[in-house]
This record gives sequence, C-alpha cells and structure tokens, in this order.
Amino acid sequence: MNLADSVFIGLAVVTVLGALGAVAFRALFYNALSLVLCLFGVAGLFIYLHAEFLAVMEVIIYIGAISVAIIFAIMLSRPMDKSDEPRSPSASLRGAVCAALVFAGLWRLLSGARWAQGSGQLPDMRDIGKALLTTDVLPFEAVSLVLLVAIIGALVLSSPRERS
Amino acid sequence: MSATLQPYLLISTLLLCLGLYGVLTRRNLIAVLISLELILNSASLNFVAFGRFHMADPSAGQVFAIFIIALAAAEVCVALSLILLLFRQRRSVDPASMDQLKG
Amino acid sequence: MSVPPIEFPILSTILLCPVIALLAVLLTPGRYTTAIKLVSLVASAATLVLSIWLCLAFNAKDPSFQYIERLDWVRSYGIQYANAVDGLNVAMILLTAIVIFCGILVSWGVTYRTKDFFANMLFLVAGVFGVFMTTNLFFFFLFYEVAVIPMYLLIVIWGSTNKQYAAMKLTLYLLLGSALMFAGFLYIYSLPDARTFDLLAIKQQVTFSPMVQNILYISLFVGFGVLAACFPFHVWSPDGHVAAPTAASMLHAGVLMKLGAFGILRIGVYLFPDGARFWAPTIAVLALCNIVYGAMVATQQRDLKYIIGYSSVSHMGIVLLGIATMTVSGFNGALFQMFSHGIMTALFFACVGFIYDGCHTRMLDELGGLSKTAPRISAFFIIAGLCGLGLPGMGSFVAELLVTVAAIGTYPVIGITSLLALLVTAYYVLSAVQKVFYGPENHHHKDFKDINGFQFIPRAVLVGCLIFFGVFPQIFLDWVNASTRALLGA
Amino acid sequence: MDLTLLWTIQLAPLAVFALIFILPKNARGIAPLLGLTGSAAAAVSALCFLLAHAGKAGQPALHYSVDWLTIDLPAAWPLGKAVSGTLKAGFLLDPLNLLMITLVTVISFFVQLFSFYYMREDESRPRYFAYLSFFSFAMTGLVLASNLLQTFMFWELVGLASYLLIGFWYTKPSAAQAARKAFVLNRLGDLGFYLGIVILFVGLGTLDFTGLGKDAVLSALGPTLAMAAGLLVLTGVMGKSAQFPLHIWLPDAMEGPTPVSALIHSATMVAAGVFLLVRAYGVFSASEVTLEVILLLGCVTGLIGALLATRQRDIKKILAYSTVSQLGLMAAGVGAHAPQAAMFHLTTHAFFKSCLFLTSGAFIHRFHSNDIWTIARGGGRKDLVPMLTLTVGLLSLCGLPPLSGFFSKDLILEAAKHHGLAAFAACVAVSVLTAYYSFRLLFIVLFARPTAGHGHGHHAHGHDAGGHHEDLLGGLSRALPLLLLAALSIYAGFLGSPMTHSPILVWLGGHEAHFDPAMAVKTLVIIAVGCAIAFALHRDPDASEKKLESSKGPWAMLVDRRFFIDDAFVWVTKQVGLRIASFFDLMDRWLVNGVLVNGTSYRIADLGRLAVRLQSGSLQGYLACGLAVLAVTLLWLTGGSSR
Repeated sequence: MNLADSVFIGLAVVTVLGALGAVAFRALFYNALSLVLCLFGVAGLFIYLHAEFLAVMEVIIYIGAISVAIIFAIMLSRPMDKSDEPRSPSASLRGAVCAALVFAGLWRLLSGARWAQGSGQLPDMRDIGKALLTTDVLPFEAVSLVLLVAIIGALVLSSPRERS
Repeated sequence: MSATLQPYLLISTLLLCLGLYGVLTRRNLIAVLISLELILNSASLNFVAFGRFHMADPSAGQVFAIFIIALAAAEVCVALSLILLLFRQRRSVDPASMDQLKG
Repeated sequence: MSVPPIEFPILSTILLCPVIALLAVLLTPGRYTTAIKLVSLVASAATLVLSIWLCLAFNAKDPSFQYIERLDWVRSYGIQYANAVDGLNVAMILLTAIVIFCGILVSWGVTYRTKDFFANMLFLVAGVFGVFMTTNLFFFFLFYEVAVIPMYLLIVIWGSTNKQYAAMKLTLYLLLGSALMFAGFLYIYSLPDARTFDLLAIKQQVTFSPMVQNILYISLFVGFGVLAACFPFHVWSPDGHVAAPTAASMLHAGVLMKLGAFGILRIGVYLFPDGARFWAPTIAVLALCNIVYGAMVATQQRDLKYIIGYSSVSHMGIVLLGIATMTVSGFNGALFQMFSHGIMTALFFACVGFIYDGCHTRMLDELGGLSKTAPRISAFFIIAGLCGLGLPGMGSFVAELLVTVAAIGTYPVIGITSLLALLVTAYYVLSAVQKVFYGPENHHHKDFKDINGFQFIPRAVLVGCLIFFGVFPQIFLDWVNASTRALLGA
Repeated sequence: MDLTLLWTIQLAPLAVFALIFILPKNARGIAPLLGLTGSAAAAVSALCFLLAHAGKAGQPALHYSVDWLTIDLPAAWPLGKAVSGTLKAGFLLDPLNLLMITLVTVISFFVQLFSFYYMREDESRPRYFAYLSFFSFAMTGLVLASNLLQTFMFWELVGLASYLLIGFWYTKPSAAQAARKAFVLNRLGDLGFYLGIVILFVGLGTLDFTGLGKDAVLSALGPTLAMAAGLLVLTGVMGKSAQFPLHIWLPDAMEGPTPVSALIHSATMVAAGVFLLVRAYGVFSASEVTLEVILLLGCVTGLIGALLATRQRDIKKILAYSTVSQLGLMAAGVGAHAPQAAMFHLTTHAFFKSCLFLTSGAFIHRFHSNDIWTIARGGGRKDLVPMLTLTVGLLSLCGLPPLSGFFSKDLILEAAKHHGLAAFAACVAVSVLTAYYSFRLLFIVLFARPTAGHGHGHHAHGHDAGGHHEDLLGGLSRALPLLLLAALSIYAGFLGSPMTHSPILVWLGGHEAHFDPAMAVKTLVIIAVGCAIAFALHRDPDASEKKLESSKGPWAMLVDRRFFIDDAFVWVTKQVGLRIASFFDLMDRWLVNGVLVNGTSYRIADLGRLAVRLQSGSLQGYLACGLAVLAVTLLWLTGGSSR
C-alpha cells in the first residue's frame, strides 16, 4: 500500500466519519462541525479524481459559505438547537432500516453494473471553463438566475417585517 | 485503489444512506438540511467519479458538480430563511409537527 | 314552414355559446356582476335563438343524422368530436336552451358569489348541450361528467337544506351511473369489430349477440336509469332537487334527468334493440313503480320542493313507461314527456324558489293564503301544477296520452294501473295548492313581494311553451316521429 | 260565415279571459263590461247560427276538422290489431249541440249580466269575470267538439273552471276544500272516461262522433268490449253530472258565488254529462247493459238527491240537491231509450234552474243569508221580482202544466213507463219528492212571519255582504236576467209540447210527443200529493223549523249524514289511500333511502375509516415508506437481473 492509497483511505474514513457525525450527534452544532469535516474529506477525494478546481470550490463555497451559513443560523437562533427532541427508538430503527435497505439495493445494483468505457483523458480546468461558456452556457446562466432569485427570496423571507 | 470507480461509489453510497437516515430521523429542520447536504455531496462525488473514469467528455462530470454546488448554495440560502421564518412563527422546527394538511 | 338548411356548423355554435360566455365570465372581475349576468343572458338567448332556428331548419322527414360535424381528436382510439342532430335530440336541445334562458333570468337576483354562480351554470349547460349533441360515446361520457361537477358545486355553495348531504349523494349516484355506462362503452370499444367510440360506426360494424345485447342493455339502462331517477335508484333526485338553488333545480330536474332517458334511447335502444325488447317488461314494471309509488310518496311530503321532487319521479316514470312499450307512440310520448316535464318542473322550481326566497320556508303548514299576497307567482305555480296533473291544453296531457295509449295497448294491466297516478297526482297537487295558496292569509308572510315585470318574463316563457306544445302537439311529433320510427325499425 | 260565427263563439270568451289578465291594474274596472261583451258576442253568434239552421233536421250543419295528433301502435290490446289513427280537432255542429250551444251562451250571458249586480262589491271582480269567460270558452269547446277526445279535453277544462270558481273565495278554507273535492272526484270519474276513450280509439281508430254510431262501435269492439267502453265513458258522466255515488261534490260546490252555481253547477256544466250521454248515444246504446246501468244510476241519483233536498235549510243546498235529482232523472231518460226527452229536459231544466239559482242569489245578496227561514223572516216575500221568479221556477221544477218542466218531465216519465214498472215508480217517487221540497221552500218563504232586525241568520255569509243601495243599473241587472229566464222557462216548454208538434224533439231526431191525458192527470196528482204534504208540514214555518232542528230519528240522521256516502269516500281516502301512501313513504325513507343508499355509503365510510389510519400526516413517515418501497423494488429488480 503506497502513500497515495493510505491517504486515500484516510480521506475516505474522514468523509464517512464526518457524515456519520453530521447525522448522529444530538447537538446541532456538532452536526454542523462534522459536516465541515465530511466536506473536507470530499474535497480531498476530488483531488484524487483530478478535479482540483472542484476541490477548491468545495472548500470555498461549501465549507466557506454554506456550512458557515448553517453554523451562523444555528448560533444566531440559540433556542432552536434545543428543540431537537429525543428521537424515538422506533423512528431511529425505521430510518436505519430504510437507509440500510436503500444501501443494500444500490450496492447490489452498482456492484453488478458494467460501465461504459471512458476516454481516460484527464480533465483540464480550461475545458471546464470552455464548457461552461459554450455547450453549457444555458444551464450556467439559468443557475445564475436561480442564485439571484434565491438571494432575493431569502432576503424577502427573512426580512423581519410583520406579515398579516 | 484510488484509480478505480468502486471505492468512490462505496463512499458516495454511504454518504447517501447516512443522509437518508438523517432526513428520516432528525427532528430539527436544520439537521435535516445538513443531511440533505450529505446527499448532495454524494451526488456530486458520483458525478465527478463517473466523469473521471467512464465518460467521453472529461469535463462534463465536473460541470455538473459545479452546478450542484451552486444550487446547493441557493437551496441552503432559501431553506435557512424558511426555517427561520417557520421557527419565528411556530416556535418549532420539528418536521413531525408539520401535519396541518392532515384531514 | 320551409327554412333553408343552415350552412355553418350550427351545433358547435350552440355549444360554443355557453363556452365563450364562460370564458368571458371568468375573465371578468367578480365585482362587475351586471356585466356577468348580461354576458350569460346574451349567451343563453343566443343558444335559444339558434336552437329555434335549428328546429325550424331541421329536416323532420329525414330519420338519419343531420348537420354532422366531425373532428378527429384521438384518431387511433376512434375518439372524435362528433356532433349530429336527429329527431331525438333536436327537441332536447331546444328544451335545454329554453330552460337555461329562463334559469339565467330567474337567477338574476343571485348576490352571493355571482360570478362563480353564472360560470358554473354556463359550464353545466355546455356539458348538457354536449351530451345531447354528440354521437361519440367517449364525448358522451366526457360531457356527462362535465355536467355533473358544476351541479355539485351549485348545490354545495348556493344550496339549502342539508345541501352537503344532497350534493354528495347526487354526485355519487351520478358517478355510479356514469361508471356503469362507461364500463359498457369500454366493453363495446374492446370488441374486435368495433375499436371505435363512434356511435354510427358501431351500429354499422358490430353485430351483438342476443346475450351480449341483454347484458349491455341492462347495464346501460341502470347507468342511465340512475340519472332518469328510475325506481329504485330515485332517492337522489328529490334530495338533490330540494337542496339545489332555484336555477340549478330547474336545470337539474328540467334537463339533467332527461339526459338519462335520452341516453337510454340514443345509445341503449339504438345499439341494442333486442336487449331493449328483452328487458322491456321489467322496465315497464319499474316505470309503473315510479309512476304510482312516486305519486303516492308525494302525497306524504310536507316540503313543497319534496312534493315536486317526487312528482318528478312519478313523471319520469311516464317517460320510462313510454320507452318500455317499444312502440312509436310510446317513444314519441316519452320524448314529449321529457320535453314538457322539463319545462313544467322548471316552472315549478322557478316558482318555489321565489316563494322560498320570500317566505324563508317551504313547509306546507307554515305557508298559506299566498294567492292573496302574491297572486302572480301563485298563478304560475298553479299552472305548473295543472300541467303536472295532466290538464288538457298543456304539453303533459298529450305526452301522457301518447304514453298511456301505447302502454295500455302493450301492457294492459300496467297501463291501466298507471292511470291511478292521474288521480293521485291531482290529489297531491291540489292539496299543496290548497295549503299554500288558498286559505286565510298568513300574517308571517304579509310583506312577501310578488314577482315584478322582469321576473314575469322567464315564467311566462315557460308557460307559453307548455301551452303552445299542448295545443299544437303535432309540431313536436313531426320533429321526432321519423327518428323514433327509424329507431324501432318500423 | 258559419265558421266565423263558430270561431267567435269559441274564442270570444277566451279573448276576454286573456284580456282581463293583461289589463293594467287601474283599468281592471272594465272587466265586467268586457265579460258581458264577450258573452253577448258569443250568444248573438249562437242565436244567428240557430236561426240560420233551426229546423233542418238530420243533417249536421257543419263539420270542420284539422289533424291534431297522430298515434300509431303495433298490435295493440285489446283487439290485437295495429292501430294507426289521426286524432282530429274541429267543430261538428248538428241540431243537438246547436241547441246546447245556444243554451250555454244565452244562459252564460244572463249570468254575466246578473253577476254585474251580484259581484259589484267584490274587489276581485276582474278575476271573477275572467274565470267566467274561461268557463264559457271551455264549455263551448266541449259542446262544439267534433270528437270524443276533444270533448274530454274541454271536459277537463270546464272542470278546471269549476274548480277555480268554487274556490273563488279561496281564503275561506271550506271553499278551497270544496274546490279540491270537486276536482278530484271529477278526476276519479274521468279516469274511466279516459280509459274508455283509449279503448274506443284502439278499437275504431277514430274518435269522431260521426264514426261513433251504435253499429260501428258494436262491429269494431264486439259486445263485451262495447259494454266496457260504454260503462267506462259513463264513469266520466257520473263525475261530471253528479250521478250516484260521485254526486257528493255538487252540494259542496255551492261554496262558489251563486251566479256560478246557476251557470255551472246547475244549468250547463253538470248537464254536460247528460249532453255527452246523448251525444255519444251510439257508444252507450251499443250495449243494453250500459243503458240499464244508466237507468239504474239515474233513478238512484234522482231518489237520493230528492230525499236529501227535503231536509235542507240552505236555499242553495236545496237547489243543489234538486239539481242532482233532476240530473238523475235526465240520465234515467237516456237509460230508458229517450235521449231526446233527456235533452229536452236538460234544456228546460237549464232555464228554470238557472232562474231559481239567480233568484236565490238575489235573496242571498239582499238578506245576507242562505237560510230559508232567515230569508223568509227577513221579508223575502215582499221582494216581488224574485218572489215571482221563484214561484215560476219552482212550479216549473215540479212540472205544473203549462210550465216547461211539465212537458219535459212528462216525456221522461212516459219513457220510464214504457221501459218498466220499477223505473216508472222511481221516477214518480222523485217527482213527488220534488213537488214536496219545492212547495216546502215556497210555503216557508210565503208563510213566515217577518221579524224586525233581519240579516243575522244561522249561516250568515260574510262574503256575500253588500249594501242595499240599488241604483237603476244595479236594479236592472238584478231583475232583467231573472225575468227573462223565468219567461224562457215558460216558453221553452212549448218547443217540446204536443200543441206545437214538439219541434225540438223532431229536430233532435226524435218523435213528436203525443198528448196523453192520463199522463197529465198523473202529473197533477203527483204535484197535488207533494203540495199537500208540504202544506201539512210547513204551513207554520216556525214549527217546522223547530221540528227540523229537533228530529233525531234514524231517518233524520241518515239524511243529515248524506247517507254516509261522503263518509265512505273519506274513509277510503284516509284509511286506504293515505295509509298506502304513508307506507310507501316509510318504505322510501327507511328501506330505499335508509338501508340501501345510506347503508351502502356508511359501509364505504367504514372502509375509508380503516384507510384513514395510514394517513398519519408525518412527512418523515411518508418518506420512509416511499424509500422502503423504492429499496425493495430495487432489490427485487437487481435480484432478477443477476439471475
């Protein structure tokens, strides 16, 4: 096992453990921190996939913006995290069984599947930029519009004025 | 080991299922939102992995992942404000209590 | 009278009138109530004029379909928007136009959610016109459903007296009927020879074995019979009549119930003549139950609208009896009865609704002496009542004469027993008149205002129709005669 | 020309009827005038027609018809042959209905004239005259009709007119009740009539009177069915002409205004039944049994009516029962193969009875009471014109020669005598009773001692109230019809008397009457007996009143309860008809609606309640379910693919 592989395994473990923490802790704040951990792991995995740009994006946007926003939300509204009532064992069991079933089903599907042969080419950031401005320009613009709408929507929704 | 698809698929499936577990069991909407982020991440991981190994156009998977990240940002931003609004109005963010449509 | 044939698609035009008006009403803001009413009135007046024109231009000598309009909708399934007119539906179209015209006028005073009310009325009428016109089984079903839904809304929103119950009952019953009917249609469609919903094509292409005819006919009969308030599926109709607002009652009893009887003739007897013959005696017995039982039950009612509701059951029995005779006269009489009963009940409800609005009660015991307080509305009610008890000179008399002659000729015992209803009807109609309109003036209703000149119009139109066709029945018979003859293969 | 006259007769009253309702409120005052004009137009037209055609016996004067309705039936019961016929509408004018139409229009005119006086204080006068005109329209239609169905249609319409007029003062519950009773009982009779028409139509394919001869009916229907048809049509006659046991509506019909009683419930409408007996004589004479039944019914009705008339104290009731009795006599005449005699009696009866009713109206209007003792004590005998016409009418009614009743009743007695002893005895009994109650009425009014302060009788009629002020117009419209009708009731007899060779009988197709001295003597004896009894019992009206009030014997009870016929009808309606109806009603509520309909819906609702438990409303629960299903499907599919 070379270094790359062991680092890969480490990243994988971090990712999964972070994900586990993000759902398992009862305290909301810990959940958010675990999510950050998990996202770091995913960013690392992206590097292994030769998607350095994406890894950077993951860190900047996901961790730097999204997670932080969640943490801010948690901290700004303190009583909210208290409202996580204890989970009932039956509900936990139900969730676990469902998730396990889905996992089993998916894994069976994936392990039995045969995939098409890829080109083996390594992607380039330049390609991504080109694609975003040529073939994918329409969805790209649509996403920008969605973002704009979301920002405006969020502002409208969270503005403190009283509604009738 | 990192040069095949299988480990990535395993990780993303695990992320997905943990996310599902969270969505199904958590009784706080922010926690549910966190779980959703896990699911989204599993999806983008899948996209990138498939793009790396099994796709003619190497950039396609990454472009998708970029879109996912952007949409996730939008989603979180709206969802958080909705949750805050809901909390302000009902003093509860328990998804189990949201059953007003029940006959 | 020779009126040249009409060059444009008259049937679609009639159908489009309420549809366009419906769109116009929906686009008008709800506060312009007068505009909404005017649009509805103009549309219904247009349908009335067009229907009269159709009746005049219609070639009564030709028993086949005329003014055929076809437009493929889903070609691979044989679903066509197809309209045509023959003797069976020409009068029904006229009836619908008359009743909706008067119904719109009568509901001029609706103030609660005016826009929605008129939109529903127009929607309902579009459905009814569609059912009467179409020659495609699929569209028949479609239009039928279109007619049922607004009825439900009209009763639930603008109704009275236990309206939720009545509306739900009515809708469930009618949907039950339509389910049976649609099952029959689908079975016909599934036959290897058919593969189409086109009525004429089915008639030409498919030969049904006697067994199939018997089964399909009775299934269709029950489906349609529910709508025609055939015993023992009649209980929805009095409840529905009672709960519905005035104009809806008029349409409901005046036109909607006729859809059932019309369907039996148009589809049941047309496609399955042998099945119809096989079941005719059974249906005659049921019809007799309708006639006598309905009339008997009507004598026991205390609510004016229930009396009319059960009288409708009784009178629809005459329609069914006419159909059961399987004779030209019987069919003619059944169609005539459908027409004149439609107008007569519309008049009944136009009067009772007005009385209820003014006196806030329909109970016989709480009313009295209204002839003194409101002579005009009383006169109209009494005229309707006289038509109901089959007074000569009114449409019902001729209809009952035709049916009775046919029934006595075909089923002597049933026919003669059915005459009993004439006596019972006279009894309950006159008892109601005596209780409500005669007797000393009731001081509770002193300030009940009689109808004004405007409200006089619709009721006068209805009375005019009753008397006109009562005095000149041959005009009506000329319309239907060729087609009923062809229907029986006579 | 003839046709124009006929249309005038037919439509003038209808036009008046419509016009009165169209009139604006402030112009309704001219309604009586309009009514009078309409009836005058009809009467004049009828008289013109009569003058033009009188004496031409045998031939129908006019036969005009148009197609009205076609009916065809394959293989119809009861003859099993296909029927295809056209029902017509039109006029058929022959001597019989020419006579009748003249009678109807002329009496109608007089009654309208009298109503001018009688109804002058009533505020719903316009309605009254409209109804009267409507009646004239319907009655002329009935008389002029060319076929049986048309007759039936107008028959029902006159029933309606009668209903409306009996219930004219509808705020009085008793009037409303009487109106309904009249209509429903007539309906009962009409059911049979209707059925009879259907059988005749199915058998003959036509209902035209020209085709309803005795031989045609017999050959088309055969004896049994011909009898059935005749008897069925007879039930209609029983209803309309108040024959036993359907006569009970007629006395109650006196709730209407008195001129209406004169016009409809004595002279014209109730005579329509007898008119029909004569008109469709072919149908009845096709079977001897039918004629026997008619004779029997006529005799029973005559006796019952006359008996009931003997114990009434309401002047209108006396006249009403007298009408029932006379109608019975007419029917007996038809049953005894003397339709012309019946028709002649109908004519004379129409005149003297309407005269009597109008006279009673004159009394009632003046003395505010229907009670004969009240009228008498109020000074009835001092009211000269009515007193005169009362005397003439009553004497004519008992058949004193040479008044009209003598000639017509004689003919019927003679026919009955020819027919059989029983019938003759019954007719004689009726005549004696008639003479008795006529003289009873006369004596009470004549001999009663007037008291001061009249006008408060036992049966004070609030509605007939009116002032005593009488101007010239009022007086004229009061006296003129009375006197003219009295004159006519004297004159009409001579039309059928042997002295003038009975032109009316010949014209109607009968034989000339022969003067039979023995018969005249018998009549005189009958009258004398009746008169003597009446004198013995009623020469002191005060005593006879006390006796009437105090008599409690079984006979008195029987008569006072009208032989329990009314009670029998009430019993049947209440105990049988309404019981069945309420049973059906219960069945409808409980069985059909309750068990079948609501029961089904409740069971379905129960099922739904089971399903409701799945709808927890928990989002996470729903999601879990969905996911579980997805996962299981996935497992199932992948399991399948790996194999």
